[in-house]
Amino acid sequence: LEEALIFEIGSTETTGVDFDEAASAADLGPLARTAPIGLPGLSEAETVRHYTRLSRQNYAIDLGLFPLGSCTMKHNPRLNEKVARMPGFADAHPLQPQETVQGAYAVIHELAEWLITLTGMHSVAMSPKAGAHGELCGILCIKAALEARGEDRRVILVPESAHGTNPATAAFAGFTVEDIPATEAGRVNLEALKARLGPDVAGVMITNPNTCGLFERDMKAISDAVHVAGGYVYCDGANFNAIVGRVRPGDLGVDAMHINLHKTFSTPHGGGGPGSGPVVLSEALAPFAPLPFVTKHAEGFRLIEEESAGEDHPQTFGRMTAFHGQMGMFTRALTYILSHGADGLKQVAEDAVLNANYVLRSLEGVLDAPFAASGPCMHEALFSDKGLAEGFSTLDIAKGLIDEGYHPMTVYFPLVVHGAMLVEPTETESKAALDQFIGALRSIAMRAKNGDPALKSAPHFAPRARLDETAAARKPILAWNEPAAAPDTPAPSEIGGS
Amino acid sequence: LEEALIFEIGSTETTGVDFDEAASAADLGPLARTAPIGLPGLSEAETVRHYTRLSRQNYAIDLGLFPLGSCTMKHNPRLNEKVARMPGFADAHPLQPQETVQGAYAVIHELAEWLITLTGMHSVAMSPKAGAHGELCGILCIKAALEARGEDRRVILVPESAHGTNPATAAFAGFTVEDIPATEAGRVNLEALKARLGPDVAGVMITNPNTCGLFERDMKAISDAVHVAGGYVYCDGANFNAIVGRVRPGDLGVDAMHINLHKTFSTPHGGGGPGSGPVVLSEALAPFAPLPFVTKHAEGFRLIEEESAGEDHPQTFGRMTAFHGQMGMFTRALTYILSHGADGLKQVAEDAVLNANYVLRSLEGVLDAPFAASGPCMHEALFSDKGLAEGFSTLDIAKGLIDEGYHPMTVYFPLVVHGAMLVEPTETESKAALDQFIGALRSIAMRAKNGDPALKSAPHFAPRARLDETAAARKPILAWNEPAAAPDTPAPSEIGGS
Amino acid sequence: MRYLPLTSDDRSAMLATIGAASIDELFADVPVDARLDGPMAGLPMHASELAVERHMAALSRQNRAAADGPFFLGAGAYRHHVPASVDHLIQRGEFLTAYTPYQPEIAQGTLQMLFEFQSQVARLLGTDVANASMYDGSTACWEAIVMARRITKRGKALLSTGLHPHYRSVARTMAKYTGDVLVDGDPSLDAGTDWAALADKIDRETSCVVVQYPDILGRIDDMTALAAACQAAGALLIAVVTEPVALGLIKAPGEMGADIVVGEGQSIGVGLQFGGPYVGLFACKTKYVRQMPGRLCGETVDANGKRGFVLTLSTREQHIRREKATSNICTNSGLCALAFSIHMTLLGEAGLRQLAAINHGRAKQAAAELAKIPGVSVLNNSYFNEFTLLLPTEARPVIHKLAERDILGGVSLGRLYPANANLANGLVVAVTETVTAADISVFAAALKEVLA
Amino acid sequence: MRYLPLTSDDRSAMLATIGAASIDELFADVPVDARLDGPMAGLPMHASELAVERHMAALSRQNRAAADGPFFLGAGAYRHHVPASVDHLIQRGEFLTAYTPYQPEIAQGTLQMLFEFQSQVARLLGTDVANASMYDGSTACWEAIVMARRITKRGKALLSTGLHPHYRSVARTMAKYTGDVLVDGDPSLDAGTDWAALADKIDRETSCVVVQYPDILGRIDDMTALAAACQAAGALLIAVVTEPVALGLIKAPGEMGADIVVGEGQSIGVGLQFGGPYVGLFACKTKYVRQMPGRLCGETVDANGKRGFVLTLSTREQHIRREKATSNICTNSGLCALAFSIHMTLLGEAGLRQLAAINHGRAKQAAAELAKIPGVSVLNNSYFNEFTLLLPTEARPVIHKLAERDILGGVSLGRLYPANANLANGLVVAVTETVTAADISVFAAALKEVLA
Repeated sequence: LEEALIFEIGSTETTGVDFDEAASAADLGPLARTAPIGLPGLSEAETVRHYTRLSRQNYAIDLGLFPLGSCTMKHNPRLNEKVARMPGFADAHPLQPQETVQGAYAVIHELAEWLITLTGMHSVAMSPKAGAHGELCGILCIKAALEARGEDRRVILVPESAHGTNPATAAFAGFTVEDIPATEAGRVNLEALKARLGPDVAGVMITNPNTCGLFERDMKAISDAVHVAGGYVYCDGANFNAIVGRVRPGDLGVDAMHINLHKTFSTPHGGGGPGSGPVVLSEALAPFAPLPFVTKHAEGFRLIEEESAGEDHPQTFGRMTAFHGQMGMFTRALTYILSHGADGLKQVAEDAVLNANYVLRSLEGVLDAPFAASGPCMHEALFSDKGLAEGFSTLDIAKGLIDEGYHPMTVYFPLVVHGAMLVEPTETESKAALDQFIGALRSIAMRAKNGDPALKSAPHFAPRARLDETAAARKPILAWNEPAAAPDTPAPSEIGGS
Repeated sequence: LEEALIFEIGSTETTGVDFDEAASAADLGPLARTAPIGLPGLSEAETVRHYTRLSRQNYAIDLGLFPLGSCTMKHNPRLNEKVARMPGFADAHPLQPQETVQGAYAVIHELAEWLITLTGMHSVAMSPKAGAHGELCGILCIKAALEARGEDRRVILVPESAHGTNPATAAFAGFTVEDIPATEAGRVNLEALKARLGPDVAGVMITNPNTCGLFERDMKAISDAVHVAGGYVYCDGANFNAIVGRVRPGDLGVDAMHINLHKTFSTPHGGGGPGSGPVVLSEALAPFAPLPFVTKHAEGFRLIEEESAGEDHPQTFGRMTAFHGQMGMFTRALTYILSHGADGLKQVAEDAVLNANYVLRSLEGVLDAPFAASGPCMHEALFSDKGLAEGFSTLDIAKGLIDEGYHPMTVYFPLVVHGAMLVEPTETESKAALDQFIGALRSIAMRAKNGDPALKSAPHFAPRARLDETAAARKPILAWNEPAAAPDTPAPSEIGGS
Repeated sequence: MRYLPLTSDDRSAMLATIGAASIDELFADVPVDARLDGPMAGLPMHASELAVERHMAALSRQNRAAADGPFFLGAGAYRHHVPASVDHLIQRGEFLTAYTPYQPEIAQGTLQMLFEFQSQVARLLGTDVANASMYDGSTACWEAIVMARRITKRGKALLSTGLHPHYRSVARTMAKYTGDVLVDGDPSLDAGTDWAALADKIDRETSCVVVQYPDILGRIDDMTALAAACQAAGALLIAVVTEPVALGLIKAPGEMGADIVVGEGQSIGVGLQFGGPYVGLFACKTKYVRQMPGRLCGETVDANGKRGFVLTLSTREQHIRREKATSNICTNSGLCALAFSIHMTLLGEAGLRQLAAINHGRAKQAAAELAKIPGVSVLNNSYFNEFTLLLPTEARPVIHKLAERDILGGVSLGRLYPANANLANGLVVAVTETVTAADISVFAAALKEVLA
Repeated sequence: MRYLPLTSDDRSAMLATIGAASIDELFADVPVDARLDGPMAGLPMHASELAVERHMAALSRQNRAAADGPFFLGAGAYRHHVPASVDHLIQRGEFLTAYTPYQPEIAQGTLQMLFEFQSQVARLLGTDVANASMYDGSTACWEAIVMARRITKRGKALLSTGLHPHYRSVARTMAKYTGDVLVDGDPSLDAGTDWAALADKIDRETSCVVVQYPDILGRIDDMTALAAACQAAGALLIAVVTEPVALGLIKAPGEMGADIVVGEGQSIGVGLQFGGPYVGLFACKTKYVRQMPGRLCGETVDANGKRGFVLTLSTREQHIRREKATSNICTNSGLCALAFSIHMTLLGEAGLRQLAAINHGRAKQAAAELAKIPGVSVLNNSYFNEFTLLLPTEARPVIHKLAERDILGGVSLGRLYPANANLANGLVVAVTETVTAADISVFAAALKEVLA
């Protein structure tokens, strides 16, 4: 299971692409590229083989349950892929004349309407390219709203259990970040939050359902308190999949929330991206939403960009990306939404929550579940490393799961729990698949409790054993370089020289 | 690496397909199906996972060199797949009005023209569904031609080295099959053939290049002799890939030859099919070609089928299949042919032959190569089991190759060589890939010569160890059946009753 | 060239290893005057992917795709919606680019799939066993007739007039050469099948009776009595199913006593594809399995006792038996069988039943609407998703007039039976779940206009 | 519902295990008045794959796809032919449906690919190292400006007027909140770049100079002198490449001394996709690597000493550093990076050079033909595959008139700079290998007509 690098098997003379003509001579003078670039080529057959083989070293949702908590690895329908490749979507240019891309605008608008309705919000900014980009969008809206009000509030409150992106986003936009502690029950401490509110507080960033997999019961009270204090409520919507169709964040006083289309709405993760993070906005923040966006009129759809923004949308904080956002994800998400409909989306939330609670209750006897007593969880079940044998950790359980044929759950997150294991099965797993997973996790947990030494060196059946991440970071090798001639095959000149 | 059967994981109540409406009540009376059918269903997510996992238990050309002799496992370009799925091809009905499918007829006609030109023949029957079906087509043309001449010739001569389909085909069409021996050099014995010719001989079926990987030097002489004796020459064109663009079978006196589009022209094998076997015909046999076929006229293309055959093509022997043949393979093959062009196809033959000779010469020192002395081979290199240690066979070498990460070569075929190993690398393998394969095969050959006992139980690193084929044939289990209740979980009633 | 990895340097080095001065030396066995020098004259040279794709796309656009407008063609090939996941999965390189599973240790993916396919087909057709697929329905039908001869040692086959005329043509072609006697004919425009009359014709020479279900005119009937008549006479009943979706709603031929059931599996998973590749279904009673043509996959165990699958009973096949083989077939329609099996797995029994019910309901709706047109009537007294309309005029020109309006309105009996004037006014109309209510209205309105 | 495997029986059994009487009990933490009972009102219910596909196909057909006719748009997004094998490979479930490679033992496919991608990008851009990709070119550009501030501890960025106006907008948006000072402006209609003027503006407050290459008007220039001026002043030179194919023919920014090179990788492997998802390229000198935003993949060994790859230097990232992270980014554009890397591997250096040469040649041909039209001239004194035409009239209405003739004739400067009347007659025309000679003739003839 070793696959050489393209730099080791390819050659700069080989190509897997044909052209119908010879290149004509260029007249670019000194700008002409003369030095070798060093890009290896392969024939098509070799290319297909290289990447096919590489792909087989990956685990993926297509191969089995992928219970990464807070990452929502649900099934990615193949219809989504087919639709995204329709020529009117895949082969259209973002700057085509508006009359030639009405269908694309219709997709953006139709998806926007769904997102607004499902969240009970006033409007939506579609262009953010990922969840973290969406957070930035929401925070910039808040900043713009404060500026419009002429207020200089510099503090954003962030609960301990927040995603790491939340404080990073706030800091990036120039805010000071302050933590709010969690209660014993794994939720935001409402009293502590209220106590901190004041004229310097721009708002809060809160994740709901939170990263402990719990619904913030006091969400509405939090929102009300923040609003009374003159702040805004940003909700991290990464976990919207737990409540879609059952709860509207707009009813809970949220001012801005990003939606990860690749989580709730099944667009593929692709080994780390692309994501897509539209942000729904309250009426208070809507005037500040970024350009461009699509509006519907009797004669068709219209794109609002710099030219017309002056009259239509004068308070916009500006553009966040070059074009319209992740169109390819919009087509997929809309396809998914239309497939499920209002009834199906509700079922999605219910089954996701049901599956998570089933895992929680099936395993709480063998793994410590710190918040199990505080009631049902939402879409993910949280466990800790309490009770493992001396010297055994969450990491060992994770690596042991690999040998059972599973991708591990999220580990060491959220930080509020020691040695956290966060399991999110999603709604697309069957009961049979869950039972098998529960059995596997139970067996590994028992081995970790009984101190089975073999577990310490897991995985044994993966393409690689545990990798040395420390060495990688200490002296980073980030690009391939021609290896120096190996000592056992010295070049003749070297022999002569030494 | 075990994947349960759909019957073990699915349920007749589950479905992975939605419909927009409830089924209306049917009024089919006693014909209505009432009893359960027993077809398990899976959700889409489970379905994708089941088949994705299953697929990973296969070896394929996308994963590595696949040197099955006479099967021509070359790279299958992905452009072919894309083109075959264009809606005008994939979503058109074979009985659409002719004016609505001119593009489809154009594909059939354009491919037909290429095949005629490349083979130097008079015409081509496009509808045969596979190589063996093509053989039948050719033999039926011969039979029809003989009938038209009023002659009752009942013998078809088939050299020993022929594909097994050749005698099966002749017998199926009512001919008596007689073998012709091979020379020491692995070719047809011209004198023996000539001696057998006579007024009872309908023709010969000959494979060229033959199954020993050798070109039949005397092909023209054979054809001439058969023609003089009043017979016809059928050439098995499975190995046309060795000579495409370099030699035209029409120049060698061939009357009929099928072309395996999945061999020479890169359409995918798909785990055993579908194939496609157009048959090129000499002027003598062309009048008997089957319906339907496409002709070109000033106003467009026309389909000749039963209606107009009376005047246009009165001597046809009839229809071989319901519709036009393997349209999906025509689009792929034409795409491949246009991609290569006349220059590329010639290069295909040359590289295929070069690769095979490279394998032959690189391994003749370690494996017995019975015909190596008689000169270069064509597209495949033949070895025998001579010289292996006592108790070691060709099969052990094949299974050993699996552990080296390769699909074995063709084994025990052709029958003229003991313990034959027929290696066909094809033109789409790089020199580096060949060198690696040669190294692996050399190492296994040495182990078989030295009697390494571990080789006898290979493969050790495959999804399965050697399978018991005898047991499978003795008491065939050809369909899944509900297992009887296991003895340790008896149904309550059984307990009561016993 | 993009599919050829050898560089000029590689070629030179390899020739040196071989000990040949030039490529041409490797072709020394080819007589000099048959050896071509340069690229063949008069043919285009290699082309870029872009150029080839453009050329083929232009040809594709010269076809009217079924999805481009109202579409009512059937007669042996049916348009059903195929889920996107089917095409995704069959394109996995491990399925697409594998060969026949000759080395079962590294082909369990294909083999298990075939075992599942065989099991699904046997259940769907109501038989004991099925093979790993044939070229298509028409060749499967002909192979069944030959198989019946092998079993019964008789040479006369009675073909229902309701058998697809192209299937009949294929059988006739083959019979000419195998020596079978076929008794057949064109259908008459009756509301019901010819099966009762067929039962009367069975005699001691009869190897088999071949009926289609639903038949070419869309008619369906109970074959229990016919099966009994066959059995009494020692003949086999062969049932042909060209629309397997029907079997979600109506009884399977095997349930009613058919000995061999063959079919065209294209409806499930494969798509129209202008006629091919399709997937022939072939199933029979267990007792006939060793006379069956084609590949079979069977369950076994490996050296470690693990369940596994292999190709089996290959002693029937050409590569072992040569001229004594049950047929000359040496491929199946593996990839199409995979598509069939995946689609069937997605449907499951519940989905198949619902799909069938929707097809039937939609067809009833269309029949009712079309029968309202003055002069137009529905022939059938029963049907699944396809029925025969009788028009007041010849159907062939009507079809072309409808095509001008971008409606593909069915298959005329005039095209299927060009020599039979009695049938010229018949139009076979298929209505699947892909047909909308709007399509039906548009069709009815246009037909009314054309006939006015 | 087809994506939901739980049956009603499963749900009941699972609730029993959990000890809940109903699903609603699991939502007990949601305040009752925020809990919705039935499906949300006013929204459609679930739909079949067939119905959804039909709906989306209808919307797709309301767009004029680039392949439908002559097409000359660029300005930051370029239409190139993407080999079919690229799309095949990125759809392999193991790539498509994997997550961020947090568990490297079972993610070597993604990780090795990212390492190869980083290596390819670094070589192409002429730099030492590259990251594992960003959202797109515009956000990469802004991140580079922020990175320059981190490195130089200065807050003033000079933007070339040749920088894509949308990139400028993004930078302005972000600068409003980070507090950076941007010096920018609209381009003037000069034949050459504004780089010399830019060099004069560098001062001790300057964190970076940002230039685009080729720039928004298609102009190319040598940046060696500018790089030297930056270095002398302790500022960084950031080069932005929106058309990486150009680098097959012209010198890489890194070669000419750029400190950070960012770009839009969409041209290679990704396609137009109406603007996204695209793939941001981000590369720099080794010494700045710990100030780089985004993911990085590095080589290491496993416990058995085998080479392997991991995400590395994550101490720069948000999940470790929270508010002290180099950026808030926590995805890359993995699948697009894969497409880029596959396409680049297929091309190889030889193919890329040829592709670039063909683009340039085709553009020269188009420029020559278009410049023959009375009143039309080409602004640029040098260009790669895109140049600016000066029309005798406003370009925006011309574009619409051409669209009526089914020609997409470029991007008007009027659309890019609506507030700047000086630029209204400018038309940016891109010509790639997908443009045929016939396309050019048709375009030239139509433009002549429209201007007449």
